[in-house]
Amino acid sequence: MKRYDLIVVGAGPAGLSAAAEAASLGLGVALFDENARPGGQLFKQIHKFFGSREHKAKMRGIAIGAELLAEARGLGVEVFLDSPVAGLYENRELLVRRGDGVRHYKADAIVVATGASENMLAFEGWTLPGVMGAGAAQTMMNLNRVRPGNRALMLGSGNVGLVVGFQLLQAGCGLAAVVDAAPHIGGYGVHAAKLARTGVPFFPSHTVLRAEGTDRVTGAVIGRVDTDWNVVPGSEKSFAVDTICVAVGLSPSAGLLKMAGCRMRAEGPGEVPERDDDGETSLGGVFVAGDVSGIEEASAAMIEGRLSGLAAAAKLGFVGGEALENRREGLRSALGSLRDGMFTPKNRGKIPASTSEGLPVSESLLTNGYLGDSEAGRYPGVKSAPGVHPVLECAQNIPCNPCRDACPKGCIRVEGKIIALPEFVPGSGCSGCGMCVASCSGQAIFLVNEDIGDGKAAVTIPYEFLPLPAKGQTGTALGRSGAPLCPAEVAEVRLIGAYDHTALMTFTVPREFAMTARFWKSEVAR
Amino acid sequence: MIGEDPVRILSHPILGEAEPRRRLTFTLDGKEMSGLEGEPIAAALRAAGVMVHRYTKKLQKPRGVFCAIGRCTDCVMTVNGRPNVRTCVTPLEEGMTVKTQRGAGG
Amino acid sequence: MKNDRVRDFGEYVPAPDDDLIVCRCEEITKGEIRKAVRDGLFNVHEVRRFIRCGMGLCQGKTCARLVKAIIARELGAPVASLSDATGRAPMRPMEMGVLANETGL
Amino acid sequence: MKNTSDVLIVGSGAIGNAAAYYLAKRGLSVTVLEKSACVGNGGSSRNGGGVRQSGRHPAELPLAMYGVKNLWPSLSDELGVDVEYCQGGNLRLGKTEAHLKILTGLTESAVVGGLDMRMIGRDEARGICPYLSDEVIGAGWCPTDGHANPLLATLGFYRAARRLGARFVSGAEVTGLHKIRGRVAAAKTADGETHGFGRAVVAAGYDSRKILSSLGLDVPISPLLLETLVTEEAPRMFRQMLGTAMADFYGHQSSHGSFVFGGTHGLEPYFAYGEPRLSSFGASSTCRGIVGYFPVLRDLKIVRTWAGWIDDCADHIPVIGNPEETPGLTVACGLSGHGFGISPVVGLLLAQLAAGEETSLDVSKFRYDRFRAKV
Repeated sequence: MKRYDLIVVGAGPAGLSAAAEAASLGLGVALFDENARPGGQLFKQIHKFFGSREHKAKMRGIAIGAELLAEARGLGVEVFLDSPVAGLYENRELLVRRGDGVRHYKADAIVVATGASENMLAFEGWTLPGVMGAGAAQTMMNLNRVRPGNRALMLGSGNVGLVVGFQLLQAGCGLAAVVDAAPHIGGYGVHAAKLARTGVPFFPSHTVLRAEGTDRVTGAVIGRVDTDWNVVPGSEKSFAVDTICVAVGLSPSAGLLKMAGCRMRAEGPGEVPERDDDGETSLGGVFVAGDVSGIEEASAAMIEGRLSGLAAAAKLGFVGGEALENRREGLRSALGSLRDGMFTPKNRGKIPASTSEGLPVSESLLTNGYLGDSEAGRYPGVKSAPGVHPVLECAQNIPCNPCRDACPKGCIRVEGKIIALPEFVPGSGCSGCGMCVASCSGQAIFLVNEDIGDGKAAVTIPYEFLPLPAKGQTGTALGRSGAPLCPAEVAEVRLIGAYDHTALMTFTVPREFAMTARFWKSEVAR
Repeated sequence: MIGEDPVRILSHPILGEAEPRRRLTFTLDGKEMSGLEGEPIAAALRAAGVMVHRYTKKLQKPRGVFCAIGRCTDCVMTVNGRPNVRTCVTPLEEGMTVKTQRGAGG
Repeated sequence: MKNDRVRDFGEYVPAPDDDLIVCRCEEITKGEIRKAVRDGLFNVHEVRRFIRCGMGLCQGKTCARLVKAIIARELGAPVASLSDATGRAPMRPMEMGVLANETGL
Repeated sequence: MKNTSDVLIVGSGAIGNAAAYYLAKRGLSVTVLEKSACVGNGGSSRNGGGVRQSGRHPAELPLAMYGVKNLWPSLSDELGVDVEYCQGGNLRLGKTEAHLKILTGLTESAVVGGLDMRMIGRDEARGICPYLSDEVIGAGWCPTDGHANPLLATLGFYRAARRLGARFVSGAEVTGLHKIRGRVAAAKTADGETHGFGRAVVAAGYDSRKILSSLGLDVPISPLLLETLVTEEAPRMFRQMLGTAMADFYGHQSSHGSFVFGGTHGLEPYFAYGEPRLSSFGASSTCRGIVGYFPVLRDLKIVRTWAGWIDDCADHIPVIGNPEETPGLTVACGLSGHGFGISPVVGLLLAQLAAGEETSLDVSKFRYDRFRAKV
C-alpha cells in the first residue's frame, strides 16, 4: 500500500491547484489523472479568462494549465498520468490503473476534482455521426487539431456553446446558427457579440427538431418553441450542416464520491455532493473542488482547489493559526468576487432587468447576441471623444477588470467591485497602444478615431482569425449584428507578444460608421 | 505531409503552426490508411474523412465520435482483434488493425 | 421517502417521439422507459434493472439525466425527487486481466 | 388508503415479491412494505443469477428440484416477462485431486437426493465448455441446472403481483410486529404508521432478525458481504452456470452477452452491516479466479461491480414456516446466499403457508427453532 498525505484525483484546474497548495504547505501529494496529458479542460480552453489578476485573468486556459502544472511539479507533487482511478473505497483507499495492472493507494486526505461531463439532449437523429458534445468538438479541434466538420450548428447559448462556437470559427469551421430553447442567451453577452458580429445568427426560443442524414449528419431542422415548450407549427428552419454540437450544460462527474457513499443533494435536474465551505464532504477527509462540486467557471475551480488543498493541510496539522486564517480569507474573498455579478450561480436562469449601475440591460444582447446600435451609448464605456480612444462595449456585470490594469494612461475606470462596468474617462490621453483591446477576454473593446480626415474614421478591432489581412486590403465592414455596412480598407495589423495572439486590426470607414462598424470581412459586399 | 488531410488544422490563430509528427500506417477494414504519431485513433480516422466507427446491435445504426473523452463509449471499434476499444482515447500505433464494429464485435 | 405504488396512470397515450433512442448504448427508447414507469418501475434504479437503459458499456454516463427526466415526467413528479443512479467501480471499463493484476496491497 | 390487508409482506425481494404474486393470484389482498426506496434492492438484485440444484444441502435440494421441474421453465410465460432462464447445466470445476475430492462428495450427496449429477473428466468438461483452462482436470456436472436474470425475475414478480392488485409501499421500514389478543396482527413502520393484517410474512433478509425479535423470536442469521461484477457484452460463448470446487467464483454469460460473476475472498464476515460497500480487493480476487479458469476472458472488460448482503444462517439453510408460538406469522429468512434459485418455490410455499393450504413440499426441516447449542 503506497500512502500519501494527500491524493488528488483529476489534474484539471481544481486538482492542480489543490495539489500545489497542499504541497506548498509540506504535504506529500500524489495526483492521478486518466489522461495522457494533465490540465483537464484547460488545454482545450484557448480563450482568455475573465476575472482579475489574482484569477489569472486575460491569460488563456492553455497557458494557465502549463503554469499550474509547472507549479505543482516544482513543489514536488507526484503526477501520475494515464492512471484512471477505478474506485474510492473505505478508509480513503483508491484503486488505480497503472499500465497493465492496478495499484492500491491510501491517503490521509483526498481531493476529488474529477470535473464534469456534458449534458445531452435527445432529438431525432442525435445518434448520427456528426452530432457531438461541444466539448467533443473542442477536443477534436484544439487538442487533436482536426476540424470536427465544415459547418456546424450549436445547440445551447451558455458560455460553453458561445466559446466553442467561436473556437469552431477559429478552426475554420463555419457556424450556421446558435440555437437555445430558452428565450434568452444564457452566456456572457460579450461572448455572444463576438459571434454575432461575424454574422452568426442566434435563435433563442428554438430547439433542434431533427438531425438529417443516413450515415452522417447532412442537415439540421430547428423550430420555435412556445412558453410551454411546444413547437410552433410552421416555424421550422433547415440548415445545411455536417456537425451539430450540443452544449446544454454540464453535470458533476461524481461517480467516485457516490460509490463511496458521499451524501448528495439535488441541484437543478441533477445532484451535487454535500460539502462545507472548504469542500469537505460527508466522507470525512474527502474533499471536492471544481466542477464536481457544482458547475462554475475554471477560474472558480482553481480557487476551490486551493481552498480544499489548504483545508486538507489544516486538517492534517500542516498549517494553522493566523497563516491559515489569512490564506483562507484571501481565497474566499477572491472566490466571492468571481461569484458576484449578473451571472452569479445564485442567478442561474434569471435575467436581471438592470445592471448594478441601474442601467437597463440590453434586450438585443440577450436575444440577438449583440448590442443594438441605439443601446450601446447607454453604457459608460461607450462615449464619443476626439482623437483615438477606447470604446468599451461592456454591458453586463461580469467579474472582470484586466482592461483597467492594461491601460497605462488611466483611460479606463472600474470602480469598486470588479463586476462594475468599465468606464471610459475622456481626456486622459489614450495613446492607441491597444493593450486594453488585447486584454479584454470578451473582445468587447475597440479603438476608434472618429475623424482621421477625408471624412473617414479608423476602427481597431481584436482579430483572432487566420489569415491575417494585409495592409491596404479592401473588404467590408460589418456592424454589431454582422450585417455589411460599407467598404473598409485595412490600415494596419498589429500583433506583438504582449497581445498574446490577439491581433489588432485597424480599418478605415466613412465617418458615419465609426461607432457601428465592429468587424471586417475580406469579401466585398455586393 | 500533414497537409495531405484537408480537415487537419495546420495553422491556428492561437495554437500556431502544427508540429511535424511522424506518419503511422494502420488498416481500417483491411484498407491501408495513415495517421500521426501521438494522436488517438479517432483523430486519425476523422482526418481521413471516416465518420462511422460502428453499427449498433439492435438497429444497425451508425455511430461515431460523440464525447471524445472516453466516457460515452460511442466511438468504440474493434482494434487489433479486441472489440469495444474507445478510439477517442486510444493512441494510434504503427500497424494497428482497426475494424468497423458491428454490434458487440467478435 | 415513502412511496405507495398504487397508481392509476390511465390509458397509455403514445407520444410522437416514443421511438426516440434515449440510452445510446443499449438502444432503449423513450417509449420503453415510459411503459416501464407505468409498469411500476418508479425510479432510475428500477428502470435500469428492468429494461437495461444505462446498463451498457458507458454505464449511463450519457443518458442518466435524460432517463431521469422522462421518469419524472411520466410520474408527474419533480426531477429533484428522484435520485441519480449509484456510482459503481470501475469508473472506466477495465479488463479482467488488468483488475486481476494487483500490486501495492 | 386503509392500511389493512389479508396478508402483509415485509420485504420486496425476490421471495417477498414471489409470495405476493402467488397470494394475489389466490385472490387475497396483499400489501408489501419495503424499507428501501427501491423494490428488490437487496441480495435479490445483486446475486450471480444461479438456478442450481447441485451443491445444495440435502434439506434444500427438494426445493431446488421442485423449482427447476415445475416453476422455472414456465416462469417467463407466467410473469409475462423474459426472465432469461437458461437451463444450460452447471459445471463445478476442479484443478487438483483435492478439488476432485470435494466435487465427488458434492456429487454423491446430490445423487442420494435423486439429482442427475455426475463427475466428468477433463475431456468431457472441455467438450461442454471449450474455453476451460488446460489446468482443469475434472468437474461435477449437473445438466439440469442453469441460470436466470435476478433483476428481471425479482421485478417480474413485483410487476405481476402489482397487476393482480398487490399494494407495494417502498420507503416503509417496519420497526416491529405486534400481537393483538395473542395473534400477530399489526406492523409499525418507522414513520409511525400502523398496518393491520390477517397474516404477516417476513421475508426481509438480514433485517428479518430485528423484525422477528420484536415478537421475541431470535433466528441466528448474520450478514455476509457478497461482491459481484459484470462485464461488457461479448458474443455468445457458453450457456452453463459455472463454479469451482473452492467457490473462488461463480457466474454465467447472460442472454444479453455480458458475463456476471460473483466471488468470495474469505474476508466477507468482517464487513459491518449497513449500506453494502465493495472491498477494494474483491473484484481483483474474483478476476484472478476467473482468468485462472478461463484465460480467454482476460481481455474482457468489467463495466460494473457491486456489493450486497447475504443473510447467512447458522447452518446455512433457510428458516421457513409458521412459528407456532406466534400465530399469524409466516417467516422466510436466512436464505444464506443461495436464495435466488429457489425464490419462486419459496414464494409459493410462503403463499401456501400464509393461505393455510397444505404445502407442496415438506418444510419441517426449516423450522425456526431447530438450532441447538453445540455442547
